[in-house]
Amino acid sequence: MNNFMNDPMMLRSIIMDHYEYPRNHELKKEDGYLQKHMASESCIDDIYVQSKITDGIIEDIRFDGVACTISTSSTSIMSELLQGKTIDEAKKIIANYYQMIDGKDFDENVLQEAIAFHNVGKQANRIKCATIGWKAMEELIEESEAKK
Amino acid sequence: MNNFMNDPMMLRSIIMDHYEYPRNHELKKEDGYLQKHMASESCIDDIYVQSKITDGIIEDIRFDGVACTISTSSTSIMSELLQGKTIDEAKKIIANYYQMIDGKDFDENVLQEAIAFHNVGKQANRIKCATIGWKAMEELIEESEAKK
Amino acid sequence: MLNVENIRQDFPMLQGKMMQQHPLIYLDNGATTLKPRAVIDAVVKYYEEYGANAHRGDYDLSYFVDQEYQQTREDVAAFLHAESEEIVYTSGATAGLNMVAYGIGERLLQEGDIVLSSEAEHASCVLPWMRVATKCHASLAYIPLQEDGRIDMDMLEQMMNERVKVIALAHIGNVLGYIAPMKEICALAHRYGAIVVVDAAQSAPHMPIDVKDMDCDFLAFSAHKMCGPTGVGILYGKKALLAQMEPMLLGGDSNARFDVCGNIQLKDAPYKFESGTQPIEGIFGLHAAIRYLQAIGMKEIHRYEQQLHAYAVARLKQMDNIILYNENNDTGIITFNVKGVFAQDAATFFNANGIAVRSGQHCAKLLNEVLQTSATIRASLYFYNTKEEIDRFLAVCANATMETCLDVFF
Amino acid sequence: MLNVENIRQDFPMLQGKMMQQHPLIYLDNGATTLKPRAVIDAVVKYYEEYGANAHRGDYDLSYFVDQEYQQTREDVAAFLHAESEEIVYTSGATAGLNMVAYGIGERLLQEGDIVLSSEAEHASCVLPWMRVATKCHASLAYIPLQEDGRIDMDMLEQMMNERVKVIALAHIGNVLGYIAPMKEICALAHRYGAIVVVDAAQSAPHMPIDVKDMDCDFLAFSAHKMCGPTGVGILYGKKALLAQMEPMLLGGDSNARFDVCGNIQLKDAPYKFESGTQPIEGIFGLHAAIRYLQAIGMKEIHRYEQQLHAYAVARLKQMDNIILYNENNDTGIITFNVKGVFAQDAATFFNANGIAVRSGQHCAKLLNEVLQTSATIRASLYFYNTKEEIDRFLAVCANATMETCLDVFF
Ligand SMILES: Cc1ncc(COP(=O)(O)O)c(C=O)c1O
Ligand SMILES: Cc1ncc(COP(=O)(O)O)c(C=O)c1O
Repeated sequence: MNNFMNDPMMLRSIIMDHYEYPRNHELKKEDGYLQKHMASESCIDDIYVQSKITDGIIEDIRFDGVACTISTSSTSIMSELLQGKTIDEAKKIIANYYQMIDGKDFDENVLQEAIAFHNVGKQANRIKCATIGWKAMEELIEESEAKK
Repeated sequence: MNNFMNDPMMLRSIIMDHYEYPRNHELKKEDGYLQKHMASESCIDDIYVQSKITDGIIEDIRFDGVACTISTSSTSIMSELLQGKTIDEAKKIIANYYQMIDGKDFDENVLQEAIAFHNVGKQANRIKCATIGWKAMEELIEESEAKK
Repeated sequence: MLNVENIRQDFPMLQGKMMQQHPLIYLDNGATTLKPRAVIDAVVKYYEEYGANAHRGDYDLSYFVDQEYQQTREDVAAFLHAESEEIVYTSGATAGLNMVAYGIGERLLQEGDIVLSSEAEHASCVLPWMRVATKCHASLAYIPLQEDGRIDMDMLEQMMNERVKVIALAHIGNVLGYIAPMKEICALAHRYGAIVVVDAAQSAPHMPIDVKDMDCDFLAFSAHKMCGPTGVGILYGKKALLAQMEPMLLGGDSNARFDVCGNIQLKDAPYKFESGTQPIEGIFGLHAAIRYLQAIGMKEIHRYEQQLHAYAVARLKQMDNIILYNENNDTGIITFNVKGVFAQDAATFFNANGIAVRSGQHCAKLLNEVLQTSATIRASLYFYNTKEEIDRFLAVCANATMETCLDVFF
Repeated sequence: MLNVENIRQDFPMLQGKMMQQHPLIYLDNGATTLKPRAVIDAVVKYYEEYGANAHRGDYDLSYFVDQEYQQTREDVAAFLHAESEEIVYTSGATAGLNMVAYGIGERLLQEGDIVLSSEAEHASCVLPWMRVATKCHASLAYIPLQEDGRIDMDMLEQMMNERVKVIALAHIGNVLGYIAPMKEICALAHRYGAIVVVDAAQSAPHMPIDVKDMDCDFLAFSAHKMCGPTGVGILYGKKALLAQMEPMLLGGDSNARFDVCGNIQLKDAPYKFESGTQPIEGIFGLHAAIRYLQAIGMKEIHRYEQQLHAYAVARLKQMDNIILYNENNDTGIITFNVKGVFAQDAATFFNANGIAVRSGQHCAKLLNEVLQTSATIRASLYFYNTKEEIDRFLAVCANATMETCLDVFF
């Protein structure tokens, strides 16, 4: 396990940075974006995630909405991490992220900043926040595949 | 306690007699009868009780409906017992009947055949059957008093 | 094979409980069932170890409740061979059946349309449709019963046409205990575009249910008739129908958001039907009940009850003082009268002998027009009843007369 | 005076239960409450000693259940200063409030009529009226709130006119915890011929209620917020109104009889509203809960909670990192935020310290337009909370920052 995974200060600053300056935090009105609204299961988090996927490549990911620190930052990190990846690469990263969240073995290298959430399971009720954006993206990928 | 109260054969034959040959078992259509329908609380017993009360005298009591042995016979006995009585006499008899049913002291003499039910409380769930006609009559008396 | 002696150890009510100075013989399982230790423990566990409300919990206890809540839904789905989004928690069979009539009745029924039911139905199955049919100027028609009280399938076929939009029937009737051929009924209904609403209050506790195979559209039952708590039940509905259905209750938790303009955005099914705090310990208890029944095996339960029933019926038929109404039924429901004795009086005689049976019209009030009697006695079996209990019951039956029935009052 | 140490002995959840390696401090009483031994025992007693269904029982067990059933109704009536025929068993506050909107809304509302509510209401109080108002082409209007979030009584007076047919309001709001001046509101409403439907989910558990003195027309609450089981609640309604009201559920036990022509003869209130098997052990538990609360005294409970609340608020006001939304309220509800920290994140920090609080919009989603925040944290007290628990809660508040709130994730 890499050092910085055990450095709370470091992990905290990653999360705060993404919470205060969320990346890709503006929805697009252009054509070609699939969109997912994630709100129904939780009383607070209410986010929209968009993605433009062309020829198996994730060209763009966007999100917006009212959300807690954990869901905002985890979605922001996801949006950076998966951007430009192929669908297959993205699926692998998503699978690794879920493995990590579930406390199972995972490949740190593909997750990069997302390892900030490796201990989110300590607060089990927040797992849904750490995965809401990822779930949305997973569904968007499925949708894009179904379209073909 | 009078002997025949402890003679099951005797008591049983009173009840069977009133069940098989219920007295006053026909409703009247004439004017002057108050009527009460007792059905709402029980799934089975569904009886109508009528009474003609003039100048404080219970001139007639009638009943009809679908009912079990206990409610039929107790209502039949009541209809005989209270017929011709003044309201005050009737109230005293009714009060005595309830005392008996509740296992309290009562005056056997005023109850006559109605003492057949003195042990109905052994089958507590049947108390309502043994009192349904009496309750109806009590309400009819109240109604007649309210009218004045 | 079912080991009844072991099973009985699980039920506190079967540990020497007396009624009227006799060992209790509980034969009112159609009304409600006794609870095994595992169910009681699950309820108590909620009180003593969780305590919190479900949904949106921001702390561990509440999260655990949420997890159990969801796991139960999945296990109920598996029990019925359904998907978990098709499983709605209700307060019981009556609520579930009303929810369907309320939520989809007005959308399905137009003037002149028809709802089919039967005269053997429980009030909770037929009355909600009676109301919504009247409201929509549709009509409620009754599928005739055969002489023995079963649904007449030929008549049903003749009654089917495009105006029939709904068939609402019990899978097992609570008075006579016949199993309706639901798979056939569903296939027939679907050919005409009608939906089938199954009242499974008496079947889910007693036999395996496979909603996919049956292909019913809705199916409702109560936990308390299957060893679970009162105040909780399940409504199964096909996904596409649940999506169209309007919730009967609105309130906390069922809506994603609403605004001052009156726009209400409901959550997806099943959540949109679960407004307000749910019966949490009830759901814990239901979960334990389903696990308990599955460990025994629904097929085994069904088979055992049929055996016990056949044993009882063979002997009852030989008794001159007993009128038996449903000797050929397929389940553990025995409906009878003592000749010349009003049903309620006979029931009291059983009570005086420690036996719990029910008299009355069993809420299927219409049925009496078929049975030609204003009331019957029902003894309804469950897997924890024994042959010895049946023997005792039979002895009391044999002994029942007007005289013995009255003697209990002196 | 209330002996909290003794009281705590009655609650299994308060016997050393830990959360996240800290002793549990349960401050989510607005969501649901912990259960005392007496309530748990009452539920278990039903399972172990009665077991039967209520109503029409033809045997002793069922009769005992009936008796307890009726006695509970009488004791609930006494608790509210009502008559027992005015007490309807429900599955909870949400069901009770929906039953009223369903059962009497369509009879009361005509095109152009008005229902008044407020933006501080729980979804269960306002959504049922939103729906029925739309259906009847009536409108739902919101009584403005004062700056602190209380109902503006002057505005209410101005809004009253003959078109106002219903006022639906919480007696105590679940977000800000103000007590609405219900007696005044009822008097005002009645002057214009409107009825008042009181959501007492947060008041019945915490203060004495006298429906006769208040003169409300309907009042609903849940048992689980007052130490009782989930899945059961009470609807009080004035006799004359219950008589007019149509039941939301139809089914077994609520009807006296019905026939093939579609005529349904319902029983009188309260029975006509109690279709199907009721939450029996829930009713047993509710009975025990009401006895338990009455033994302590509702006045004492209310006074004690106010003291605890005043103690907490005085200290919270001095904390720079805390935004307090309702410092002047009258009950044990403390609504706040940690500056710069999203409510849900702060709630997790409390969880990590063993403290159960709730974040969110508390289902009063409209209110956020008044509070100007999308979410808040709510700590809600009950009589079993102690000053020491409040001290610990205050220490955690003082320590809450963005950094500490995030550190619980590593
Ligand atoms: C003010 C208020 N009304 C209604 C309710 C709904 O109560 P229940 O969820 O028990 O139906 C609640 C509880 O969440 C509440 O706080
Ligand atoms: C066939 C049938 N349907 C519906 C019901 C109603 O169930 P519950 O009373 O649990 O709502 C019953 C139980 O009495 C039943 O036997």
